[in-house]
Amino acid sequence: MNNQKCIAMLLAGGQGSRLKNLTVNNAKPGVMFGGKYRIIDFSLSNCFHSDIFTVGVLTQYKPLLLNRYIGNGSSWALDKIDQGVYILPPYVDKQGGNWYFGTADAVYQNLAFMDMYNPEYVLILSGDHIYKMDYAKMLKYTIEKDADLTVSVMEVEWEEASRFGITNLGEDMRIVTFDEKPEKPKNNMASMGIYIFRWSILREALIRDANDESSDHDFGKNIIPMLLNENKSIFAYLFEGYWRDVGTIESYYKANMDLLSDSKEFDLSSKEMRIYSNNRNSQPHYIGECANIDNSLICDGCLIEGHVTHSILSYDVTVGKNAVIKDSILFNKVVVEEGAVIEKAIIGENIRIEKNKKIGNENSEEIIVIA
Amino acid sequence: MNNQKCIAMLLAGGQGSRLKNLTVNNAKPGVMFGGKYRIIDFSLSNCFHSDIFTVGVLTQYKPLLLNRYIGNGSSWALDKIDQGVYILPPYVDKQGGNWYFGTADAVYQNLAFMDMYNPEYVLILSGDHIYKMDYAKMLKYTIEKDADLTVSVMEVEWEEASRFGITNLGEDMRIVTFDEKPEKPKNNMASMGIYIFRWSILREALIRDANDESSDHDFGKNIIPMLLNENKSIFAYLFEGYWRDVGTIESYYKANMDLLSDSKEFDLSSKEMRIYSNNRNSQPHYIGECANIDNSLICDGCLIEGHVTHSILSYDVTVGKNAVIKDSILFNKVVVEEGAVIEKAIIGENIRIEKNKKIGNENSEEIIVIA
Amino acid sequence: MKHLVGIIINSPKQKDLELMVRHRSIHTVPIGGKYRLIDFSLSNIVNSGISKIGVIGSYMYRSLVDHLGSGEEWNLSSKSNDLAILHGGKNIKIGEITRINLQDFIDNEAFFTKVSSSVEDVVLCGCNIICNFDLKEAIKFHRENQADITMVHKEDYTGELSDNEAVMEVMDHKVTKLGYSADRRAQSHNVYADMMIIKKELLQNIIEDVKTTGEIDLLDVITNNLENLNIFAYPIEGYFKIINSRKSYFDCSMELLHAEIQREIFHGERKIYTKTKDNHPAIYSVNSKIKNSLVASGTIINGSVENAIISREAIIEEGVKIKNSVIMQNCVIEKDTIIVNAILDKYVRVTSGKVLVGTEKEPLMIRKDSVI
Amino acid sequence: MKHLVGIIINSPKQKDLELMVRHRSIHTVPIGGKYRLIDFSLSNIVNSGISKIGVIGSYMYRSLVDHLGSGEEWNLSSKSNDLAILHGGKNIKIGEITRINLQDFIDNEAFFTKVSSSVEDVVLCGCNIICNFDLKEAIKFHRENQADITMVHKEDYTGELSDNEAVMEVMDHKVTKLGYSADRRAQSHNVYADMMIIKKELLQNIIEDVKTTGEIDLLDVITNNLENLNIFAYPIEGYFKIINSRKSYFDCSMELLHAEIQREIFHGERKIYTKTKDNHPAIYSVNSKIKNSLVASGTIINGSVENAIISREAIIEEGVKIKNSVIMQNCVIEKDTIIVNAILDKYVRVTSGKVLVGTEKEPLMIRKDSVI
Repeated sequence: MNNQKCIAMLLAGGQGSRLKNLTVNNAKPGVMFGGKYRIIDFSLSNCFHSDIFTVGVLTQYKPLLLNRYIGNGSSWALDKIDQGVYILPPYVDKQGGNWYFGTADAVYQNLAFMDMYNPEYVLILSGDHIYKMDYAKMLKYTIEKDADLTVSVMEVEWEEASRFGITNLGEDMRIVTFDEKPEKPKNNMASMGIYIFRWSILREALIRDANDESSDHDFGKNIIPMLLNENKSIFAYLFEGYWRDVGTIESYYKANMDLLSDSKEFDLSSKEMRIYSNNRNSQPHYIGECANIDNSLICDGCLIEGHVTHSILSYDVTVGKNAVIKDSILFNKVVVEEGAVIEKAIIGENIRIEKNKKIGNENSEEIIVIA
Repeated sequence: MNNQKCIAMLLAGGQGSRLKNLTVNNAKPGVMFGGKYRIIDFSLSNCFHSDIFTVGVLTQYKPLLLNRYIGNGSSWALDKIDQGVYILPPYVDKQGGNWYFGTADAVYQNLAFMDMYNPEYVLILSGDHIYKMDYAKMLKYTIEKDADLTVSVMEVEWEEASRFGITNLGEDMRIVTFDEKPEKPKNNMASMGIYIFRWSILREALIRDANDESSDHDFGKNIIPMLLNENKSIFAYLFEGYWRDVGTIESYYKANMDLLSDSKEFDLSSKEMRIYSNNRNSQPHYIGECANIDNSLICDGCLIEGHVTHSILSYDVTVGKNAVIKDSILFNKVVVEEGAVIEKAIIGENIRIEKNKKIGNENSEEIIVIA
Repeated sequence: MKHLVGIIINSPKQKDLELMVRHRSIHTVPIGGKYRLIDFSLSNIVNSGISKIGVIGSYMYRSLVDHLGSGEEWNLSSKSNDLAILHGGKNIKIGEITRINLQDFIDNEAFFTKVSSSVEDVVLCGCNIICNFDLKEAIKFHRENQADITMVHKEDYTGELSDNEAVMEVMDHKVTKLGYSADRRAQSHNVYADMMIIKKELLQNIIEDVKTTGEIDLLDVITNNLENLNIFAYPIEGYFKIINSRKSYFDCSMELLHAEIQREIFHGERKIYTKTKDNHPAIYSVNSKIKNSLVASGTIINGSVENAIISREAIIEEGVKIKNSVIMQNCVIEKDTIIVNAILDKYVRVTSGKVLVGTEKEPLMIRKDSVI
Repeated sequence: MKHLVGIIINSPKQKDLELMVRHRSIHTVPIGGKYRLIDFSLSNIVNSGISKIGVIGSYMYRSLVDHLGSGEEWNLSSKSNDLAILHGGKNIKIGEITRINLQDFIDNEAFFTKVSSSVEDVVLCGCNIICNFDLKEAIKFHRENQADITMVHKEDYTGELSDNEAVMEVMDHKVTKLGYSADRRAQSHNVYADMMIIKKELLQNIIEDVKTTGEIDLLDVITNNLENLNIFAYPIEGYFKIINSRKSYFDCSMELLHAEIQREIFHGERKIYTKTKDNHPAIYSVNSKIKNSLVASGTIINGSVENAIISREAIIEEGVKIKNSVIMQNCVIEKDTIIVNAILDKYVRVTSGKVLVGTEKEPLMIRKDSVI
């Protein structure tokens, strides 16, 4: 188990309060996405496909369900001997324990875990991104550049740039400066919050940062600027492809609806880097005599006798006769009784929508969330 | 997963400071025992053999190694769908987190876990006991008695009785009074710290206890006396057989040596209720030309060229030529170089004992612990 | 349910399923969109609480081993060796039909020795029966009656009976007559439902006797000893089907689309388990039209589908019309195709514009991997 | 090691191992106290980084399926279908020895279709060879030389050669001659080590050709095409043994007790994996005397043991003397027995006071389950 090339630390921490009541009983990475998936499936599947078999999941909020969902990681084929997925909640000692203070603090508090593996490189991931990425390519790039740190970047729309950490590049993709959420971005090369650190550099930087009381203990705000100041060898790795942060209801809803768009920005049916999941053992879904379905994703176990259009139905959803589901996302085991109408809404697990009830409005700006 | 008959909550919490440096990097239930086993193997194997497939392991001290060891519980065949073994460290919320205050507090802090299963009965276990016990029989007894609580008891030596919780029984094994560590015990029926509660009773009692600021939040000191006061239906269940609490170095050492005694007080080779373990994939041990072994337990992967007598060697131990191991316990991967002598000692994982070094003395009272 | 072991036997070759069993053992014939035939018997046994199970395979065991794995998907633990795959299906005499082949038990003696110490009764199930049956009740019945053998039967069975199905007569819950459906004297629609509970010791004695009697078919042994033994009959009330021919396969598939049967088999308390796959949810395009169908994950539906079973990862392109058909896993139905009353085995590709129409009595059957 | 698939072939029946292979396929013959023969090839393949592996079984597949499970013990994941057990061993012509049976590849076409898309090379290993071999280096060699086939060979092999072992001549790292050891013209001790790396496309073409040429043995195809193809030889330097007879089995067992071979096989960087069991540690009583032996877990040793392999759960009672012998799993050696130069298969019970003495050249072999 010692001297593994690269292990991953997945930041799954935040309460995800911007995801409103979807995270009442569940940590953000455990929220359903695209029907059968949960947000964390995407990062864990990427890890498997990139031959990174050791993943520490740094979580603090409501770890119980996430814990059960992840199990021993076998769902993502990450159940190798002395490797696998480990849930790492904040550590409580005799003096009590603390919520992780920031992204860097979360990783710092788990130094012991990383020491146990003593890898050459540590990959830092975020648990609320939807994308397919071969980290092995980024690792190869890091090794070729002999970099202390590689930051995965992508071009974003100029008007969006100030929401991100922006990297200013020198020749050969070397990062010269890094501006965390700059008001006036100098370019549109945004950090995706995905880093590969040389472990020796990361370890030392985390310890120094932890002792700095003025620090916010954040990778973007503190660690990267600190290392840049010290002239460490830091490169940008250009990612091209679909990537979304789904930290808000709007971005979450939009990324789900992307799966239904004609342009297939993110094509679930592609066999390449298939997304693995902790699958339920449900029967094929059943479409009744009077049902109508178009432009939708439907999971196993559903029983549909009504009308479903431009919507996503997770496992074991029931839609009664003459019920209408439009522009909506229904989580596991939602029951929509006869004649109910749901438009532009997200309905959480196990919710029952009563007969003839009307929820949401397709023309509204607002996305209704019921959980 | 709902409405399971009985789930177990295993108190694995204590730092086990009385086990000295054996627990520096490992929680007490994770300490090796009897060569290949770890202390927690005994309780988890009992659970499997008793058809109790859901076990919450309440741990707070150094959960990392224990976590890796337990994995998804498949080593004890506890990896059923919606069931299994779950590590439950103290919960940290925005206000920070707390070390479990006492046995009852530890269980109280995990009400949400038990609510998720909503069982009829909850079995409370301790993680530092060495024994084989069919909890299914105790559960059957509990149901037959229609008891709110059943306490497993056994006869102990009178002079030992004041170290235990002592139950005073009325007719029909009903517990009339309960004295936690009484100076002058009225009898020698000692509680083993193994309880089966009716879940509804336990739930309500834990909540009341948590709100009682004067309480030590301990099952023996607080919960049982409280329920007795309220005239709940509480019975003793008589256990006969080998049972040891291995909470101190002396009791831990003695219980190990019991495995080597002629009288076979605890017979590892019995096929009944076999003790399961997270097995290592090591080769058979190799005994060299000049080796000498008697009255010992030797695990896979050892390479022995010296003399081993009345000792226990865990996985992958190396004993060099002319080295002598006597009355000792060697953990995984200990290396004893040529000519070294170890007597009446416990040597922790990965320790190297250098050439011709002498450790311990067979005639000494003291047990040397090196870790 | 300790004290019980479940055995899924290797059914004799069903010649009328020929195309479907050419490349696989009958256990793993796909059905219902994502299942294999064996899933039903295996789930019924697991749901009764039995957790020691042996499955007798044939010489074509790759797909069986692949499908079952260590049994985790059926909640069987590999650590406690809950599931064993046994070899079988050899030593069958040419021309003879052996309904329950005792040679398979003899060949796997090691397995039986290992599990039998604490076992009182053995449950024997066929591998090609579709039902969601409460075996626990039948076991209770067996024990209350202190039966030597309890045979589960379906009265007034309306499905097809191949020559080697067993039929019986029952009086006062006891089996009074037993024979093959091919036998003229045994005109009956009271069919043996290919599930029985038998006392372990009795089964052991029968196996021991094979060496002297040479009688290798357990059903023949039972028939010959109807009067000596205490043989009870336990009726199955719900849906039940034996899959022994193309017709019965097709009928069963269509019956699974009946709302009531659908509900009984799939939405009751007892679940039918199968191997899960990492497929995406079914994708319905803007042009899809669908009714009264079962659709599995990984499918893409652009066309119109009625009374059909669309299995995992099948792709139905635009303009396609499918009616009364079974489309198995990984089929690709290209544009503007018409398919009616047909069974398409796995990986069939129907190129655009084709028309495949069978009849209800004789559905078309297209062999695995065909390109049409 | 993506782009590679490993296949463990089903070796032709080794008639001289007869007693040991009567009830099991050769893959699962026990060796070294806790291993099965197949563990060595499987571990070598896994240790090279290959994680797509097919194992071709025989018609007696129960013990093989039981032993391998889903491959977790070899660090193979069931989710990503790392390990497949393939059916094989049928269609062998009577009297003919087929060294590497291409029919087994044809019968498992579905497996090869599934895995082959991204595969460049196929590694073929026998199931009855004992070595701890760095296959990674051989693969590197194969690719650097852009070989069509790289055959691993052992020069100056001192072990027994049965008639159907292949021997070769090598010049400048290329195979110049290939033949069976039975063939007089091919007097050589440069033996093919039953491991080769072959380009996937070449193997596919050869399989395709079987239908027209009828040539079913891959080794014969290679022999016939030595000049057309780019066939390299890669020597194995360390310990290597083919287990093809009672004698070679016994010799190998004794060799595993040599400190150096012991170290090379078991204490190096590359581990040999096997199925783990929940046995207690070996229990040595006050009366035990032991030297130069391999002892597995679950054993109880009360007697004296020298130069022996004592396998899992064997019980050696008081007063027993064992020398130069292999005691397999679950044997019970009762009081005051003497055993020298013997191989006792699983579950043998030797009742008290018996004396069993073979010779080094012809060790005694006692059949599974015997009571003596």
